[in-house]
Amino acid sequence: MSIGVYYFGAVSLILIGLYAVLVKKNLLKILVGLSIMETGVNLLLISIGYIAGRSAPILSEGVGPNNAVDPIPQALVLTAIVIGVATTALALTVAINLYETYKTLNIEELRRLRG
Amino acid sequence: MNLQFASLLIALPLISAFFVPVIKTISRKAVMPFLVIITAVQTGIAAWVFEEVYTGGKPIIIMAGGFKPPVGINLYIGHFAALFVLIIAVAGFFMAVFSMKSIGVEPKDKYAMLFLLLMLGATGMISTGDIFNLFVFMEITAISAYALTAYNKTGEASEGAMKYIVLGGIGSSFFLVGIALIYGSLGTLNMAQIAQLAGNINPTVAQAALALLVFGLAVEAELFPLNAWAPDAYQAAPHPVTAMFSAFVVKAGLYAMVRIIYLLRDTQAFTGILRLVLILGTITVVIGELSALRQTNVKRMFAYSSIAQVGFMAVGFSLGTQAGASAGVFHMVNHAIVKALMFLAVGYVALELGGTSIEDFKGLGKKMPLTAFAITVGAISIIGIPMFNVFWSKIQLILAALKVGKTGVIALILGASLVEAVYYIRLIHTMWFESANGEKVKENFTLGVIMLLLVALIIVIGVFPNAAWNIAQKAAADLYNVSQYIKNVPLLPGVSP
Amino acid sequence: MVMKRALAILTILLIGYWIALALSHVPFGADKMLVGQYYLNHVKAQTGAVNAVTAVVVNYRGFDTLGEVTVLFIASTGVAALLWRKKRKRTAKTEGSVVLTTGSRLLFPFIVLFGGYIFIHGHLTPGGGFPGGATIATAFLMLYLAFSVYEIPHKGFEITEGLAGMGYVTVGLIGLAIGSYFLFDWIWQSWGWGHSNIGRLFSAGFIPVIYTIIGIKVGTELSGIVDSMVKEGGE
Amino acid sequence: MINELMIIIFAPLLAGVLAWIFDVKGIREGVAIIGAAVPLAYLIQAYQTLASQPSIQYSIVLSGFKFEFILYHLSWVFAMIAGVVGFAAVLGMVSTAKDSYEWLFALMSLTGVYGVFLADDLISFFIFWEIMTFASFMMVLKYNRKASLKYFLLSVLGAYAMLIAIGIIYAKVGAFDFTSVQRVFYQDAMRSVMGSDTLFSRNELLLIFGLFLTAFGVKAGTFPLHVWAPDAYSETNQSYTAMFSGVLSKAGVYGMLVIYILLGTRLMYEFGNIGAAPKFGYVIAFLGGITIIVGGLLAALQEDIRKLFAYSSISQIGYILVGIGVGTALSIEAAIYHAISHALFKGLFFLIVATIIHRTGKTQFKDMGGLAEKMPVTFAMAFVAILSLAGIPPLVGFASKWLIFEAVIHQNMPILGGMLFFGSAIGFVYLIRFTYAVWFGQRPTELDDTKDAPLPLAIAMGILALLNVVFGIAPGIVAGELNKIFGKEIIQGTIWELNLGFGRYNGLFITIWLVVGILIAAVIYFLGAKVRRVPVTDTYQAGNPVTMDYNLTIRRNFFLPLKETLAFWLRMSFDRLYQDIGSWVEDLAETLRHYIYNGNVQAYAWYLAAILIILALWGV
Repeated sequence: MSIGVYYFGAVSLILIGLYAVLVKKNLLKILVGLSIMETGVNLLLISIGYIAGRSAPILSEGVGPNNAVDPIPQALVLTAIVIGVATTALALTVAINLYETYKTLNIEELRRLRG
Repeated sequence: MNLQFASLLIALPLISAFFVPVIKTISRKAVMPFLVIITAVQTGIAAWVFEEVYTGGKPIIIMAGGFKPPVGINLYIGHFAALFVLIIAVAGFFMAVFSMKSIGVEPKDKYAMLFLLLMLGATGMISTGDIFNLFVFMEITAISAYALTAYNKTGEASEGAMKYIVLGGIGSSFFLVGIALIYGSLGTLNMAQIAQLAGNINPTVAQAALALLVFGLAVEAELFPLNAWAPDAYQAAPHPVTAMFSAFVVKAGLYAMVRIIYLLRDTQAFTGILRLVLILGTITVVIGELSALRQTNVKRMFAYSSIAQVGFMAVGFSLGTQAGASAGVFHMVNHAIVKALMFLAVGYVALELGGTSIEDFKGLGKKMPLTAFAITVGAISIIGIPMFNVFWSKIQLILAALKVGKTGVIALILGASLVEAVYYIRLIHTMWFESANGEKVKENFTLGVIMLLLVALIIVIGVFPNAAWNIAQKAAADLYNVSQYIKNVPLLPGVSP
Repeated sequence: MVMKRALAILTILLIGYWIALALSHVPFGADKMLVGQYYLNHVKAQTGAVNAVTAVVVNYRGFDTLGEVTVLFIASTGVAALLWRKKRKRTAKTEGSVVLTTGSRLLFPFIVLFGGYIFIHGHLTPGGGFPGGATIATAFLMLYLAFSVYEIPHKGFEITEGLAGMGYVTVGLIGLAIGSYFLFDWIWQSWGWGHSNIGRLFSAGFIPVIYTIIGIKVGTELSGIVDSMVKEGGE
Repeated sequence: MINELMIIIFAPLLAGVLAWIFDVKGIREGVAIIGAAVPLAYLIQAYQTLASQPSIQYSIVLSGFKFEFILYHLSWVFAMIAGVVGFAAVLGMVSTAKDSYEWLFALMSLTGVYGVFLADDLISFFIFWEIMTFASFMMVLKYNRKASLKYFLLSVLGAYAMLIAIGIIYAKVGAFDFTSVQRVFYQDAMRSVMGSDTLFSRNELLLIFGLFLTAFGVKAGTFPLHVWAPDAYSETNQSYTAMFSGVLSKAGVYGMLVIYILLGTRLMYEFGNIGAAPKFGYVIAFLGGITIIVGGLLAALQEDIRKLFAYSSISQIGYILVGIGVGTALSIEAAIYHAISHALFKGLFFLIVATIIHRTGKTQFKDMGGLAEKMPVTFAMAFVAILSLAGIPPLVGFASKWLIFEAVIHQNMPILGGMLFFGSAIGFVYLIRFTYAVWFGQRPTELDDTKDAPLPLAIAMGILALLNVVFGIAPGIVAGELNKIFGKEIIQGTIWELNLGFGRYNGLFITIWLVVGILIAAVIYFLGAKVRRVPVTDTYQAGNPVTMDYNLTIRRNFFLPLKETLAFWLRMSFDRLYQDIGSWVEDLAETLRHYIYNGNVQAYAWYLAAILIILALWGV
């Protein structure tokens, strides 16, 4: 089994993010973890679109259809990034509201709803 | 009429949502009526689409930008999507009317926008024919759901939303990894083409991809234990939003999950994942029902009940036969009607009496007879009494399970119905036969009409299930029959390996 | 706690191994294109864009982009809705230094101009509506950092945001009316404008139009989010 | 033209809905009586039709299912039970029903019962079964949540058991109608005799049998599924209980007969016979026997008049089950005969109880006494009912019990015979208490101005009492109808006489002797020495001072010694077992819920990770 360094990096980022979500007690750190996961996923997507030896899919100045990389993952990543930004913004907002109400961001204490 | 006009289903809520800021500057009071009008128009369009699809018998393929799939993204409004788009529109319309009365927290214009976009997201999830577009619509649904859950700005609302965000975030990240794997193996994102080429995927990749996709969608579809956010979010969200969650948001997630599983049926992982979904569905039912058993907050009780019903649907789909899928779809429809009614009624009670704890329901039969009647009918229906709609879907589920020899499912339904009977009858008794002080509330006419409409629908389907069952069967065939699905999508001939 | 960490590490290692195992069958750097190759082959003729990514984003996968715009719109709306208080004002204690304030004033128009450049040239160069809009939002963020009392014109921004969104959908609907497909590139395909201009600014059909709309929208949205988050509520 | 079967089935429901809508006192009662009378009239009319043709059939296709109904001799007999007792109960409810709610559901349950008796396919059978259950449940729910819940849970258990059985049958047979199902099982039986492969394996057959037995056992109140009955029967309108116990429990009995009709041949061939009785029937018969004893003993120990009759009702159903279980033509006829007589006398009993409660508001023995003077009409009715239940000729109770005895003894089944005999004895035990504690002895002063039964109740009781007497004196009327079911003269004799070949019973003869005896007694009474009123004192004391904690009078803890003797057995209560299981499940659910949904989002994230690990392990 061999995976490239980009794959390795991407998967590592995902896992590091997951680790933060699973272990950290501070809500903000968990959100950071989520962001790291998203970044990892984006990196993975973009690396999947890479084709060795080819350049960016801007078809001018000597770049033809046969020596450009796959444009789709790049478009996908663009979308995924924006979605990640949106999620993060909203999550931070909710965190602000939570902090204003309970004066804490420790997830062990944010447990009013249960059972 | 040009069938491409069905794309208005997506365009209308979107343009209307963008129009809300303009409306707001003209008149703040006009925002909520505007919402009602738009949802009504949306219902009209959905009804037209439904009619076209069911009389024409052919799905409507909407090609964005005029590019044929797999080059362009296509929407696939087949029998299933047409049915559910209609359900979404109708439920959205009812809840918009309810929102006019029940939403007191500012800023209402933002609420209206998010409301429309939640509808849009679910509509898109159900109708899209592209797997990454599915992800986008899923995120639209999820993010507007996050925002709406936290909309009341209380501590509980924020907490519920936070749980939803964290779990939803993990789910969507892994879902995207799944998409990456699929794309990496096939070079296409179109669902029909993926189904066509599914056999070519390396088994290891197929297993991981399918597992990750199902994992991501199961969070939205509320399968245990990925549903831990659900009770909290249901409880904390504004009442109309809770009703929408239960009526169509969760169903959209479930639909997407089932669609993807069926699309990848040529892969070796197919039977394994079906078994997994069956197990998860079973546990979902068990845990959901048991958790509802001694719940003192009625809204939360209904939330758990809703989760358990979703488990039934998952079980139906995971039987892997067309009969099972039909039963699942039928149960989806029936449950959407019943739960829309019940959450509407509960929300209305909370609005009038100030809370959703069981204490508030004492003597409801005297205080708000119509609402109590509506809840009673809904409860009886969910328990599975004949002549009410859910009975038929439970029967069909039993028959489907029998056909594949899974007698355990029958025991599951039996046990679940027993537990449902316990907690719903407790509630019914509390409502009608326990006295409490309090004035009789003058019930809102419009909401009364809506509740009676839904009650009538429950009973009509209960007495004449045939029409609804036929529709459900067609919808299920659309979902189950993948080769027909591939045939229906006009794939561009040149683009294939 | 140690147990939990150990367990977490074990978990992520296992999951990581599983994903890596699957990825090893999706070789890195190999040509896996199917639809992608079609895009590369036909992008110039079909859309007039040189930047294939842009063409994919706006033309071929228009629904995605529409959804993407929507997601950002939801975020800005959601943030505004959740941080809505009766009275909200800025609570920054100190004004920025003279260097900062003057520099900001000077730089502001150039940053906005650069953002505009990015989204208008989306079909030619890397970039497009989203980066352009983000750049514009940075300009406003800078103003927030520099001045303790600065606020964006909310109403105007909100309406601009809405109108821009409507504009996008309207462009799509015009496509439906003219070319009978939603998001149909009527400027390029029906009217045939700019066919001789490929590689220059006035080409690529409605891509620049949409990217302008998106740029404006993203700029106002992100600025709005910044505004909502910077201000603190008081009763 | 609306079919008469549909009118029979739906007239009560229509009346109930009308009564519910026009919630005006007077009108709703009138509508309800009409609703109960119309089916009865049609049934009586149908008797003529059935004399010339074997059956009246009707089928309707609704929502893809073909619903079939049939009226033939067996269903006619059961429908008549429902008609007569239902009508009487409705009359009784005119006096006791409090609001339109009760009218709606009481009449709805009558519709359900008619539907069950007339159904000719499994789906309509099931649907009407559920309507009946649901309506009766609503009647109980109004009075007592706990009792209704217990009733409903067991009913749901039964309903789903039936549903699953129906499902299994449908999956293989492909049809729901009784004729096809019966044919398939008959062919199966033939195949198994030939030794070739059967459609239903032995285990499946056993499963179907067990499921049906559970379903019908619940409704009939068979041990150990009887636990709902005492509470449900006692915690509702007592006039309605006349129907509930008299008619609805017969649906369970009818269900047992349906087992015979559908599966009988196959079961018989598969599991064999003992003598002339099928082995599988033994299960039913012995459950019936245990039910007799358990119901009877518990009835004796009750302090509440409603509970006493509720347990008594369970005990009597046991007789019917024994008759059915023995499985010979004679015993089944005897069982149906007892179903008729049980409906008549137990309906009467519950109407009497309804009258007592209506007039006094009391339900406990300790609050009663000496009512015979104040309520002579009711007492006369009670007299008939007591004699009938106790099985004293010439009332109908004797005729049917005698037939069951004969049928059982004829098959040489001493154990069952003993159980039956024990049941009769224990019947005397609890009836003594009812007779004496309620009607005789000292009357509490607060009951001094008790009035007699209101007119509707009196009429209702009169009808049932009359039939008790008539069918007792002329048992041949009933026997003649029962013979038609089997199409041959199983019980011979005249209208006045039952002749089994190895025993005979002549109602008229005994009546004449009884009348003569009473006349002689009267002559002696009036000509005899001066009658002296004796104050009632307790005879238990025997000169010892009475302590309050062991104060046994006929109105208070009368059978305490019996209770102490049985203490060991009473501890083993199925009711309590079920309750323990229930609360255990609820506690488990509580713990589980708090443990799983613990509110910590990190824990939830771990759940996700766990699922990922499972997916990974499955993949790797």
